[in-house]
Amino acid sequence: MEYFIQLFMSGTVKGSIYALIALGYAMVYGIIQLINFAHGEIYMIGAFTALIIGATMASAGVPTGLVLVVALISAMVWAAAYGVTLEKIAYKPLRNSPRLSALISAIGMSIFLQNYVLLAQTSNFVPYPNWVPQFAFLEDIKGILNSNQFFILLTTAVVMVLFTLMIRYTKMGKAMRATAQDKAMAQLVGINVNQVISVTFVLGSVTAALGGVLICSYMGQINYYIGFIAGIKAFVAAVLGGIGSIPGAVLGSFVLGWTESLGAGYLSSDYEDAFAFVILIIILLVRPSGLLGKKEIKKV
Amino acid sequence: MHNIDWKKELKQSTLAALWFIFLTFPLMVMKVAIIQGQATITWRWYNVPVVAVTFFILSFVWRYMLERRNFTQKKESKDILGKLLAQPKYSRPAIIALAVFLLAFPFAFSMYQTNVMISVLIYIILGLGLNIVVGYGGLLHLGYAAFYAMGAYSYGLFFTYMGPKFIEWGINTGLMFWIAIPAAAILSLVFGFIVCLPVIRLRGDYLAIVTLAFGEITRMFLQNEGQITLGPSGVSQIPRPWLLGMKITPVFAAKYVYFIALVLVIISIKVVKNLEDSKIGRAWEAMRDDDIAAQSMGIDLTRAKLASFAVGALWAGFAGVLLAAKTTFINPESFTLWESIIILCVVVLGGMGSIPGVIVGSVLMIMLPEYFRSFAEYRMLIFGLALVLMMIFRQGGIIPRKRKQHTFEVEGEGAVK
Amino acid sequence: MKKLTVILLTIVVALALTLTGCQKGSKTIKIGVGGAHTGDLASYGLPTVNAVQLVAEEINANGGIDGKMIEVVVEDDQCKPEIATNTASKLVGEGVVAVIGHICSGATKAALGIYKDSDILTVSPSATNPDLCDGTYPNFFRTIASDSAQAETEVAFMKTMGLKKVAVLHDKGDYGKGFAELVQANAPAAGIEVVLFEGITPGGVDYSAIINKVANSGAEALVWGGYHPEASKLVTQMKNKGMSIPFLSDDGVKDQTFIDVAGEFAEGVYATGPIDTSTNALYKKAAADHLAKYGEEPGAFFYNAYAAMLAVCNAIDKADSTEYAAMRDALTSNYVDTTLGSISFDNSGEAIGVGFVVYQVKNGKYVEVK
Amino acid sequence: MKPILDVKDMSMVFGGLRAVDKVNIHIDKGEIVALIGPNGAGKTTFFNCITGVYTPTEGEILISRSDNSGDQKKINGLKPNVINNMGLARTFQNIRLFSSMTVLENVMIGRHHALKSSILGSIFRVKSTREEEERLIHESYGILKKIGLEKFVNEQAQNLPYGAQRRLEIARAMATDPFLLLLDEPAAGMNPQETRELVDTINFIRDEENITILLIEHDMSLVMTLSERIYVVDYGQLIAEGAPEEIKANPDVIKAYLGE
Repeated sequence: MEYFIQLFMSGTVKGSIYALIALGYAMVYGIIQLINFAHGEIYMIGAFTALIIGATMASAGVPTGLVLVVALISAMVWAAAYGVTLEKIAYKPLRNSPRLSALISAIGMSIFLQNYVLLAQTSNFVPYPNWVPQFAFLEDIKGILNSNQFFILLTTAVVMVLFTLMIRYTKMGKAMRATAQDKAMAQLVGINVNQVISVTFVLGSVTAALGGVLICSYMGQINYYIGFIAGIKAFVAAVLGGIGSIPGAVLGSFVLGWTESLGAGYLSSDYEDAFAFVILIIILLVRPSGLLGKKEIKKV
Repeated sequence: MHNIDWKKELKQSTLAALWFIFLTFPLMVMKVAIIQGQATITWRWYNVPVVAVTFFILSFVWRYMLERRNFTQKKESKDILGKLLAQPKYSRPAIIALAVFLLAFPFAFSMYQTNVMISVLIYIILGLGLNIVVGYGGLLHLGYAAFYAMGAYSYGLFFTYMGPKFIEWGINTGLMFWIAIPAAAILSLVFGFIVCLPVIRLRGDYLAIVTLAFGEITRMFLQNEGQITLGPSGVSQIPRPWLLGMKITPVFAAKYVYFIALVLVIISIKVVKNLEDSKIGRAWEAMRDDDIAAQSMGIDLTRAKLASFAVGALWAGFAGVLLAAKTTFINPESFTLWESIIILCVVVLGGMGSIPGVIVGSVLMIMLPEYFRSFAEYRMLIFGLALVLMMIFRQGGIIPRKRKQHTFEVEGEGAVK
Repeated sequence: MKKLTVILLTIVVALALTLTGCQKGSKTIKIGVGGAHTGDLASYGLPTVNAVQLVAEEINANGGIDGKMIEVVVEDDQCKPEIATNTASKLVGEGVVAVIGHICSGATKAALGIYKDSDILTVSPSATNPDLCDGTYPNFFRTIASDSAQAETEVAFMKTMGLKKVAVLHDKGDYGKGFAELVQANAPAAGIEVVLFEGITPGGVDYSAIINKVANSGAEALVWGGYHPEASKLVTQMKNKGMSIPFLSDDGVKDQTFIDVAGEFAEGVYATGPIDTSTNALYKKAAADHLAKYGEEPGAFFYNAYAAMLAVCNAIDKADSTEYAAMRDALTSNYVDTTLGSISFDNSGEAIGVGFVVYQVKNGKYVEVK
Repeated sequence: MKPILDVKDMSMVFGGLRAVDKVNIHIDKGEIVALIGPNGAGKTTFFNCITGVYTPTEGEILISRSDNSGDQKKINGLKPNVINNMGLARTFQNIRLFSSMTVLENVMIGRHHALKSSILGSIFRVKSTREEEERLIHESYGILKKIGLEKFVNEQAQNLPYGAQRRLEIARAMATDPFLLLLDEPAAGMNPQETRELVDTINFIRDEENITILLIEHDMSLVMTLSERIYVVDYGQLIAEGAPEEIKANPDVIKAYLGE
């Protein structure tokens, strides 16, 4: 039983990690129906920025707590800036083009950003400082849940709640929902669609950066390539939940996390990713629009 | 395009330059290094003016290009070369020159050049195959490398398990290549059919992710089931194709495989062209244009999709066997998601649905990285950027699709063109 | 269009003439270097280039081999098998008599398909896969011990530690899984039970599930087959979970970068690595030359590559020929002083005089365990 | 005598919305029947149910190619292509031509079902396939000629004038050899001249080609001159049925059109 709880918790943590990245995918897809392949790179750039700013401050003797806060904020600021610039350059000129063109553009950006960081920084793995405070009350159960994992869970929960509130109650949230449903209509009723899209990219990038910093702190290392695999997994999670749906992305992430952890724990980690993909295929066969995705009605 | 407001343009470019200085500051100006386990930062202030000037200029170019794109989009592009080549007076010598060039290639150039050319030919076959799925069928396929692997492993494993028997029976193992070519094609076709069967009702991006999943599962199987597939260490010593029982040296093998690949490419082009002009080709075209209308006109979408998946997979089977024969070694690392993406890029970059496009796409994707090794570090950076720019400024690809259209001449008998 | 045709034909003819004209009668001895020189594995391949060039410069400065200068031809394979065949054919086309490389076992196998049939001597500084020396490639030699020697060293060491049950994880790659399987195969003979044997996916965001599984398996130690990035993730997560069983690994982890990245969590980690020859005079000279020329410490496999190049040049010198058979003969029948000590090669291609020992991280440095 | 199309108590529910509510309609061989009603009354949804784009939630749809009672077939939930092969063809309210194809090719797509050649035959382009293709082109040209579109034969479909595009949809539908043709607002966007030509075309199709016609239309003068019977729907329900004169005088219909 304790083993099950351990696996379940590790699945939950993994799910939270995926959720932080998957949110951005789901939001962007919801608004402009684009698989933002470069989203994983935004996550990586956010984490790198935090490392650089944090290392600068730490070597100047700034206290750790302050380093964490400033590093996190700068990660989010720059990730958001990259997200918005990415949209302006690579996606906006393609808004009325076939979907495949935008997807290839996204793949191109993903390759570009990876190599940009590789050239501007380094191809080696770089140690990542653990900025997360260590909680004393978790000391006894750290085999099940340690401070980093706890912090990731907490952050994901807070982000989820904030997002739900934002989408449901703020003016921007309503504008986002309207744009997701019908872009032309939203424009007609006076919604600034360009602005909504920018905000979507900002929010997606900010959560990705947050995820990047926390996950790198947890794993203790970073390199230019970390975004690719994490991005693919988060993308799978978003599709699993019903791409475009924010609660769906969260649910999909947890389903993915649990499947991988329990599959690795009870069966074999050789096929850890395969379990994730098999679950994906089964769910899509039963529900072709994902767990919480809306069934589309063909318009004739 | 007239009346450039210089003041406004200058302001915009300045703003762009400032924005990019801010954007690239942490990554371009600061550099993290680990010395004695301690992260330290080196400052590279000299990058600031570089970034500023670069983006100040690029901003101009960008806006000019975007405007030009919007301006010229409506007009038909002046395809002078295409028009010239359409006339038999010019097309015949061009075709003869090309044929001479292709036939003379392995004799005129070194083994290395020939091997690179074989890679190009393999990618042309892959591109033509994926083009059936993506270009004609309009189905986004992100797991094509799985079928490529299927082809390569059919030959590789056939050799692993049956090779000793062949030696025992005194039969040249090189003959296995000629058995593997049709066998792998059929296996890939069947595999494509089976994979496609359950997922056919998924649409768009859902289909993409499921094909991606199938591709990855296939690779994991190859990696993990070492007892069957020889695992990550791969299959080595795969025999070169048989030719009248001769002992084949690498130099000769390169020429030989080149010609096999060339023949396969020519057959592929011919077959794909025939398919395009046929009943099933028109059904694909209709399905891509408007699936509901196509279905209402009596086209069975399930069958059309199945056909495009299965026929597409078949070419991957051929390509796989060629790869195995060329490298004599295969392992799962050659069939990753990246491989699928590269093949997709060949198709989209060259021009979706366009056969000459796929050819040019393969040549560029394989030859440029191979010959531009001196730019090795910037190669992938430029490649990524090129994909983005191509999509924005030349959406149809390098050679956009130009389908042969059925027309009807009323004069006389009504000759079919 | 007519112009275009003419241009095309001219190019063909011109290329044909230049390419057939320049092959014969070269006065130099060409030695090829193949390996990963770009991409994410470049850090494993570039030191070999430096080593070969240093040796070549020194020999050329002393008048070459029997008056013939050495010319180094460098080609990149990015560690990818399909590119490695192109690389190999380019080197063969250039007329090299021997190749130092390649770096990765997979790429090496693909390239050997061409070298073997072209009778070109190949000496790898780093390809450790046991299959390479099983007799299928008589032209293949290496200056690094094979993974089987490494696994034997590891298992023997585990026996002296008194371990009874171990968990073995690997990265599903050629190198990592190969090593892990050899450990698994050797363990029973040493009275050690492998209670868990599984692969993990490199690049994952969380390994806590598999660590729980290791903890639950009752293993007294964790053996890792693979490279250092995953190793440092594993030790970090283990220690954060309060697990303190020993962590043993291979020479993919015996790298200063591992200690840099894993930091305090690296303390106590065991890893096998080539015998330390840093007191050897040639070793010191090579290190000093590298520092003088490139301004930094040499990277991975530098000394192995240096030794490989010395061995090849010595073989050419002894054989007085660049014929394959004579060179091979000279290589297997003579001892040569190298950065790795005095070495020779047996008939299967393994170097005699190289081997593995176990190191442990102590105070941020790998120290040999005596 | 059995009707060739018999719709019994058919309903289509989207979420909570009953777009079509227990509708009963029957059509006899050789009729021209119109289905009218205000915007959003559920007419196109009705078409979509019959042609298989949607699967109706309740009710039955029966068709029979001849008026023998023996070969009535239920077509609920069949795929559009199957229904099309059984002899029902349609046009679309918002023209759905294959815009990148020529006019001729659009009609060739309609003949898809009549082609026998296999994939292998196509790949190797055997003689029978080539002959079939040749025949196909001639047949398709023949259909265009009947509808009076032969002068556009080699044009790109999207470059045609609006009225011609609508007629091309009809030609394409006719190419599938239907016994019942469903026209969704065939006169929408046409000028009076084009509309007059359309009336002739529809009558020609019925009289010369023996194809029964069910049409949705807003142009009342067209409906009144063409159709023999009219069904009126409002809010998904059938509110009236009868000859044009009866419908004109029906108070429910007037109320539905003019509002309360």
